[in-house]
Amino acid sequence: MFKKLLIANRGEIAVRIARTCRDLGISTVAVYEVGDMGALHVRLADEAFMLTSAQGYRDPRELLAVAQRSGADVIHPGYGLVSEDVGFEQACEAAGITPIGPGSGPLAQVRDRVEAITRVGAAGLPTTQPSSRSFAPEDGAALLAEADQLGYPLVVKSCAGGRGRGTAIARTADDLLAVVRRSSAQAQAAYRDGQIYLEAAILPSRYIEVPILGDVFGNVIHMGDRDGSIQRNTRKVVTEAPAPGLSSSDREAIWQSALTIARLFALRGACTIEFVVDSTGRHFFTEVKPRIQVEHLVTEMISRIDVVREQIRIAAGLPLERSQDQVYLEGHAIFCRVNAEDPWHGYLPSPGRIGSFQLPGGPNVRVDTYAYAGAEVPVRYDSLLAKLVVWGATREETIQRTQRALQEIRIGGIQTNLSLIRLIIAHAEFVSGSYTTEFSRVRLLDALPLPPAERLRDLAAIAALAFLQHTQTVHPAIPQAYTSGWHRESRRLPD
Amino acid sequence: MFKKLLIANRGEIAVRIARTCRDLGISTVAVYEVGDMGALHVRLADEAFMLTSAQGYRDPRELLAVAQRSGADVIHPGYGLVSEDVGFEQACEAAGITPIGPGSGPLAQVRDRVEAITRVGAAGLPTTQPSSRSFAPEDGAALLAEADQLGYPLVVKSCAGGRGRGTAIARTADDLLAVVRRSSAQAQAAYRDGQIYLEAAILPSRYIEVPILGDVFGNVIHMGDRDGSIQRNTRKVVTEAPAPGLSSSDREAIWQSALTIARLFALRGACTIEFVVDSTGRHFFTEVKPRIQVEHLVTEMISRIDVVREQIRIAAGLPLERSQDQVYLEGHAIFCRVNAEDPWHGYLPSPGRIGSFQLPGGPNVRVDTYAYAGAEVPVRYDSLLAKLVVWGATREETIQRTQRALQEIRIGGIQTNLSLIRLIIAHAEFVSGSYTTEFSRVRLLDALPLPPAERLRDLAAIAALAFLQHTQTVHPAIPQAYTSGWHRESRRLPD
Amino acid sequence: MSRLLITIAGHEFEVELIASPDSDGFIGVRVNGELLRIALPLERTLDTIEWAIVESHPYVLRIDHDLRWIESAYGRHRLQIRDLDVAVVRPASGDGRVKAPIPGLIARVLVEVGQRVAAGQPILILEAMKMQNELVAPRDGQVTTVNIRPGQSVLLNELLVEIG
Amino acid sequence: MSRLLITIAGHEFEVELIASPDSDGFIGVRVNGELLRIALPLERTLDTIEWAIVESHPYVLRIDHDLRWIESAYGRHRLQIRDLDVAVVRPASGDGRVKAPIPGLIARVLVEVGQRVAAGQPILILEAMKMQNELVAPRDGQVTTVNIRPGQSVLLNELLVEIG
Repeated sequence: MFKKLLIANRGEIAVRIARTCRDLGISTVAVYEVGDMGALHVRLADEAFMLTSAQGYRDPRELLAVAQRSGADVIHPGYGLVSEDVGFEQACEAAGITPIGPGSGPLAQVRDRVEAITRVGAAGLPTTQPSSRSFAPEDGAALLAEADQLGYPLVVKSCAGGRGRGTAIARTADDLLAVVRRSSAQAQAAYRDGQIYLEAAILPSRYIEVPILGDVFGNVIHMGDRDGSIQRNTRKVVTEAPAPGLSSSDREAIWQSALTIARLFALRGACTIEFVVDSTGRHFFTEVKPRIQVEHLVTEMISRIDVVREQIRIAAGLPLERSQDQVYLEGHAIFCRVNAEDPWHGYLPSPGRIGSFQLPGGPNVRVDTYAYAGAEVPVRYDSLLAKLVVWGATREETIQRTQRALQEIRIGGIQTNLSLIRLIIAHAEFVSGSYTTEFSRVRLLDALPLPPAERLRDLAAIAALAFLQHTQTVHPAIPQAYTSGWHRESRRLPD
Repeated sequence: MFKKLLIANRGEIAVRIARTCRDLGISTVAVYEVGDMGALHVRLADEAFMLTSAQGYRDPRELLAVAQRSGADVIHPGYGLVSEDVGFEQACEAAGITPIGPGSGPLAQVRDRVEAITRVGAAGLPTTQPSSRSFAPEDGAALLAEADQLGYPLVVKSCAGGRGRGTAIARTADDLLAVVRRSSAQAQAAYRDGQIYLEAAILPSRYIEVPILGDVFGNVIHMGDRDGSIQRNTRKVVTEAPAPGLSSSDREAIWQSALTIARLFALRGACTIEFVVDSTGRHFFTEVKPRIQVEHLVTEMISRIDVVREQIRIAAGLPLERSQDQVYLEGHAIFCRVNAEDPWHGYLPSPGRIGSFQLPGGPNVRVDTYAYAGAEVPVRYDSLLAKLVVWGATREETIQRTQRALQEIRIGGIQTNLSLIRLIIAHAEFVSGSYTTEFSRVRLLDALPLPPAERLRDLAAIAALAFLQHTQTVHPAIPQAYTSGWHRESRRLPD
Repeated sequence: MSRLLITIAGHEFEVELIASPDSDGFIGVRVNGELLRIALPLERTLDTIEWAIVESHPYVLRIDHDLRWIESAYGRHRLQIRDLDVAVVRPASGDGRVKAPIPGLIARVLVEVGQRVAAGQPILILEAMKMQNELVAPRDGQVTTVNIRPGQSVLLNELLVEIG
Repeated sequence: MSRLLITIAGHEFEVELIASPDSDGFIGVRVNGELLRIALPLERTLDTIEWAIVESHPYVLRIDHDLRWIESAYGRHRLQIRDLDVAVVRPASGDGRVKAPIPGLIARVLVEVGQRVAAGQPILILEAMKMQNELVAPRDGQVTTVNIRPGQSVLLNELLVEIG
């Protein structure tokens, strides 16, 4: 087993990796850009080095240099940043430091998404239909020609991809170039790569993911499936496992396809094979995510497998601990991605200092976060603030508990998408499990249900009192008990 | 099923009950003394009523009146307060409101601890040896005479008991009356009842608890066992399940005794049958806790049973959902009771405003608490602040993860026993699983291990800098990135 | 005593403060003629008010620091507050000045000085937190000033564009 | 520049501040002659300092508001700080006055005026948070004042007993 692991990431996933390393007794090295100096992922590591080059977390050379300087024998890149950087993975391998990932060979193969679809199709498996190549946003004429061949609607996808940014639908030729320009710009902002490709859209459809684990001995297992159809602002905000509404034969078929694809690319570690499923239940391969994903939490809850632990064990050359029949999938889990953003104002990111921070508790509720009351949400990085996941014996129980947990979370000082998530989980299409990727078109914020008249009256009264208190007209006297904790002391005389 | 449940408690357990009610779709009524006005248990309820009588949470009449006024059809008393008040349970029953508990008949029988032991002994089961009756602290001569008959060492126990307060060991006749006086005073403070009784002590021994569920049809199941031997300041601070170091035959025997005793008293709902186990593995019944306990969390983790949910279902007259073979006990769990107290200063309670509040996360870690950053720990109530529980596939994995979780928790503004708990979990006797109730004599705070020389040097340097900063001699400049989140902006020009 | 007209989610309520706090910390108000007792924590700023109790109903709250909305278990509702005693309506927010809502980098500028714009029309793209964010015109009008150029980084509340 | 003598867990370190913060926020200090770079958050009070980084070692901290101890992953260690420049030892805490460390109810008073007591001897029982808490004599001496009687409730820091 490894002695020292360098965490080449920040925020929630860096914290998550540090936790599993401590559970395994592996010491950790954190890296930080100057703005992350006191961040939780730094505090939870055994050593920490500041990154000083201009590229910071994205600089493969400095990350490798820190690994060598600190004597780390393994690097976990998390997701995003350098996690899909083939050159980085190669450089690690060359330096004799194990990179946690699918291997630089498989990584290169699945990173080229058009090529990956072609190869899966050649192996006789159903795939979505991609454009013949990738494009820059300037390739207007060529794009339009290719789009005509594929037919509308089309999905415009970022080549650098991952984390949902840069994916958008063009429903007609009139939309296409504008959608491409916006996707490309989003991808440029997120990944520093503006190349895009096209895919014939299947509408309505569900976006189904099959997480797998593969070891160096060629053993591959899947950990069930997830539904990632619910997106807002091009990002998956709610994911559940198992995917609702798949027949058991369709489910079995998608699992088998995923295992075949994993073997085809000789994937190692934790990867996700992603499919589009049409309204008849047929599945079409679309891409491989060659790393841990934000949504893996939902898989951890139904399988009780610690995916980070498995990644580390596999990278250490150990065989999988479980055969496929030893993967026990139990109950249902719902995952919510809590972002520091304002859905009421065009999803504008909301950095700043967190004021109140109250998390849900009780049985079968888990929150992973780098945040706490008083923490700064920095402006430089992704808006992912916390990952909430809830488990239940049945889907119905899980929905009820998720609603409860969402009522309990309170994050102040910044804006979050919690109120949006509450609307999603309470929405009839979500509750029935009948949603598709077209759910992103439901305008949740426009038609809010009104509370009962008495409650609206109460809220009006509260607002009035808050206003008066704020404008100094009135000060609610705080009962003495509030401040001294020692009210009506005469009660306490010995009986 | 019930429509509306009154929570006749406060703090963590009231929050815990509210959570399960929301999961089940049962609406809740909270009660609060004026000092708890904004407390979390009030906020999480659907309705809330202030208690105005002098006895507050301990006033059966006002609690029942609120239940009737709000239309509640069931009352959950939690633990402590009115949870073992036979009169309250009878009054609820008379008023047609279901009290969650073992039933007023069984409650009366197990509340008289000396009588309960006698009855269990008469049924042919092994018991500890109690004094023939209970005593007031003034009964000096009678006490000494009875003690001589039982033989030293002796355990002095509160008749009102529960929650560990008022239990203490008298090792010689010289100690006895002082120990009795102190126990009685503690019991008086905690339960308003200073009566005590004696029990022949078995030393060294382990304190083993078997949590059971019983329904109105006479079905009884157990949920494994727990070890509650580790106490500080007369309270169980660390509990684990399953109990380490029980042979499988001894474990099976203790489970069977627990089931027999539960049937003997016709116990309903969630109760715990408690035993003293000697160094040869023989068990002796000592008492029944006729309610949910703080430590039930550890049982929930290894069984995935929501005990509060089962309590409610049983009270509603539903049969148990599981037979004994359907209770799957998996892995290991360790529970830590985090108190607002200062173990370095005689366990002095530490009320006040919580400053920083950072909880552990990641897989298999759960914290139940009423607290959050900015919350008040009131001076009027028990010092229980948070319940931490950690699960792992093996005991070793669980210990490692518990240590990790304990490093992650940070609670500022008040004193807590976290540093004491860290010392317990890291102690060789705990790690080996060989501890007994005599562990309470280990003076953990006296002989602290020193950190490596370099780390001590670093801490000295930090202390120096903190002192200088505090005395205004020096202000560490906060790099611009800290405040603006927008450092070295030239980096961000398009590549 | 103070009288306010509260418009919440399009519904109007006249709220009158009628009593100072009693010994339990409850304040009496009259809402559309109906008497209610309310408890509220004393907080320095509106957005730190976490809860309230109205009669026997507890509320978990988030209140906008500018009182434009209130959020509870029932969702988020728009607010408008008018002080009936001073007979002044609080000014509608938003003139023609577009300021940076977060620090960031100007990715693109979509308008020029002199150009006519409609309310809601995108006028520039601000890159921050790895996202491209469209800022839109707060009202119809003519662009009078453009203070920034692409590639420039801007601070919070920096004036970017003015619409006359 | 400042020089301090730090005694931590019985070990002495001479710490000298040698440089103001660099652009990354690290401060240079010399500890027993050895140069170290330290980063510390700027906090108003000592007990809100949550972390520090010394060279490449991060620390999660709790520091007593009176700097009597520092707690980290390595446990809790006693501190003593002496400013070598002003040559004044910080006074050892604790005179003969016994104040209420928390608000509570006096359950019993175990001493009388004029009585001789030894350091560590229980002098009264304070009931708070459902617990009986023994308060002990801070030093040897004679009881000069007893300000309280059983059954009386006391506020935080109220003077209870004086030992002369």
